[in-house]
Amino acid sequence: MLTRLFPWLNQGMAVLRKDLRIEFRTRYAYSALVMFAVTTLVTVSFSVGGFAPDTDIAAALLWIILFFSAMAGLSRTFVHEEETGTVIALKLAAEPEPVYLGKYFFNVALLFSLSILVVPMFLVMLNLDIAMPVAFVAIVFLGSLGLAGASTILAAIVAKAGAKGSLLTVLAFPILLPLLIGAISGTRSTMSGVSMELVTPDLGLLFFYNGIAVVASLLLFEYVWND
Amino acid sequence: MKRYDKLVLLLLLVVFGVGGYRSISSALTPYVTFAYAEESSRSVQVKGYGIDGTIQIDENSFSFEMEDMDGKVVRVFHKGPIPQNLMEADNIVVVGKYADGGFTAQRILVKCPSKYEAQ
Amino acid sequence: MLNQVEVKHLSKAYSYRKLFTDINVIVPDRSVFVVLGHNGAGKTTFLRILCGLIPATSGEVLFTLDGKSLSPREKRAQIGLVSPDLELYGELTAVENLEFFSGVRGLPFTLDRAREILEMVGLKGRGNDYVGTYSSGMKQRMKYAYALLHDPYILVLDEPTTNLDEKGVALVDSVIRRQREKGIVIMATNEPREVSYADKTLSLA
Amino acid sequence: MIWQIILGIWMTVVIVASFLYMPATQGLGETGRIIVYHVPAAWIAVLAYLMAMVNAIGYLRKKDIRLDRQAQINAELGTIFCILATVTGAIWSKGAWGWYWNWDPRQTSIFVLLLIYGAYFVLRSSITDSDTRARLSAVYAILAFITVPFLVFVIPRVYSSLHPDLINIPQRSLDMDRKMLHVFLSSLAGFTGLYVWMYKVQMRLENLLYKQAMKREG
Repeated sequence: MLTRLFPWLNQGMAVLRKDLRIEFRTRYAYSALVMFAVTTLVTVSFSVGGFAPDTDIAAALLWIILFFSAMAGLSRTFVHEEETGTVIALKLAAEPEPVYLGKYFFNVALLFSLSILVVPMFLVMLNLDIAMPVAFVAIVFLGSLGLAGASTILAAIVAKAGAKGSLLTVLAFPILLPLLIGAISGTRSTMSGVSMELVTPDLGLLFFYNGIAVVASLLLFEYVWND
Repeated sequence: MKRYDKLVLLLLLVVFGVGGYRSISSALTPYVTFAYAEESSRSVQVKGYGIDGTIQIDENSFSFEMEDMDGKVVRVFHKGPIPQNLMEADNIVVVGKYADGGFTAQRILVKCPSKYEAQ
Repeated sequence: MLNQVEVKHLSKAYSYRKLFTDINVIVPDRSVFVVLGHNGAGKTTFLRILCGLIPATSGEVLFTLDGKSLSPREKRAQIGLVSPDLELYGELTAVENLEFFSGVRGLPFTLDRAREILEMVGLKGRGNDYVGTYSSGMKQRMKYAYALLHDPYILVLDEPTTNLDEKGVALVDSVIRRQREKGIVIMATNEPREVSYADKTLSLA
Repeated sequence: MIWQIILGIWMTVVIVASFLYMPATQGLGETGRIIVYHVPAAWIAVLAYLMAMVNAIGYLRKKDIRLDRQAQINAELGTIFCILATVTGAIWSKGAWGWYWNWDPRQTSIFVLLLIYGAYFVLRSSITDSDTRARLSAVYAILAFITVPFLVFVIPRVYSSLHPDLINIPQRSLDMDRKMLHVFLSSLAGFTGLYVWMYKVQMRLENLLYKQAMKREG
């Protein structure tokens, strides 16, 4: 396994570098992601009018914004390959697993850069204080990672299905539900401040969800990628 | 992918699956203990059972003592009629907030004994 | 040692429409194999099945190299494809494209190697231009760079001279001749000039 | 034909018996009668979804398009029975706990199950090529079950839920009145028969449509 994992990772990094290069030149996915996040964020901020909402509601709002923004941008790389016809060249040159890994890394990079921008904005615009900053960052980190982990293979499915409108959101929601439940619960706890014991199960859930999503995707990706 | 890679991945899947399964309980079940309710200021669902002979009835409201899953006993206040089978129930769930040593329940759910016997 | 491509009982049907049935061919080492047929006869589909890009309805394609039968993943390393619907990354330069395809195939990449290949396909000096800005003829040449990058044993060409000028056609000639000396060329075409290279032909009705 | 008639009579008898022959339950009162419909519907939903899973894995291994049709039919039947189980469950919950919906783990899990299959049907309807549709929907079904299995099958059984347990675990026995048990088991058998019959009818219909399409295309 290890002897195969390293070539997979190396080739996956080649895919990542290529996608990052294209993204820096076109800002095809990132602009969609950020515009979506900022508009929803401003709407939310306007509607609460500067009052800090309950942590219950704030936690749910944060993940609703992150979830829907992710859905707006994560399928772009696969759709782009299909639309421009580069998918044949890629399919012939690369094995499925490195392609999955490369696209997964790219989506992770995309979501991290989104979170770094959006989460502080969210906290500032809604006047929120975080009682447990370190645990909060860990929750946001693992949550964003999981959003990318489960969505990448779904994005490939959506691209093959002809990239119909909101298909990714529909497909991803039930699969991401355990992750969202854990992330919202963890965010709520770390915002209001509870003992660490109550946050650990949420962190554990997010960690294992990430593992399951990536391993399951690796197992199934070749069936999506190869006709 | 070679058969061997698949086996390794399946094994990893099982490992993560077991881990996830052990950690999901608290995230998914809405039912908590009084200790948790005391710590968090939000509305929660506490599960436990009523203690016989502790019901006190006032106008339009009543209160009773309830033991949660950890064995902690707290008095629960509720406005409205007493639900059927409150004391015979296997389990009850009170939904509300903890404040000043007592629990104010907005609603009470009763789990009936799982015996399917004729009335 | 045995080197050959063997097509066994190959059939393809799209949902309910039959394209071709029971094709049997052996393409020996150092030869050119040409697939003929009018538009829509299934030439492109046949080549794609050969490359392993789409599955056959029944039958199989066996690659034998040094007496050993290749797995689907090993096949990929031995195929170079030029086809009208294959596109390269327009947002990357020619050199970046080659760098990426080397990386993803797990091959070492050097600028010298990229320059050598680009010179061979007649794109000398244009390596740092975006492929998206290329003319259609230059894009076709770039596809040859992509196909020859990993020095494949089998070169699969679908309408090899599309969009090419006289010089380009001469380039294709030399590529085919060179490939025949060390491996196999499989072509789908109706151009008499290219058909004349054929050691073996197959006509799809 | 004879089997359909027997099944029809059987189910009629079960329905009548559930109101007349079966006694009202302790504690639950008259609402307890719904057990005769709720539990078998849930059982068939689980059975059909499980079969759909097996078909999906089988399709990816063998690429036989018939397996995809079987998966689709099983998913459709599973969804019908799952909706029945959800609705009867909500009604029963109103009677027993006083609320239609409480996000009890059992309710959460059945809701997610419905969401997954809702998405599955949306995916199927958005792909026209039958091989691609079969492949992608099989991957989705498997992926959904790998990432959400504890939610659906494990959690409600292990973690605290208000949902009644039919089987008394310490005694490993069914705590049920004899008359009630008769009606309950008959209903279980009847529902299973119903599922098999519906499956066969759907399969025949699908095969006819397939043949017709083959003929049209020559």
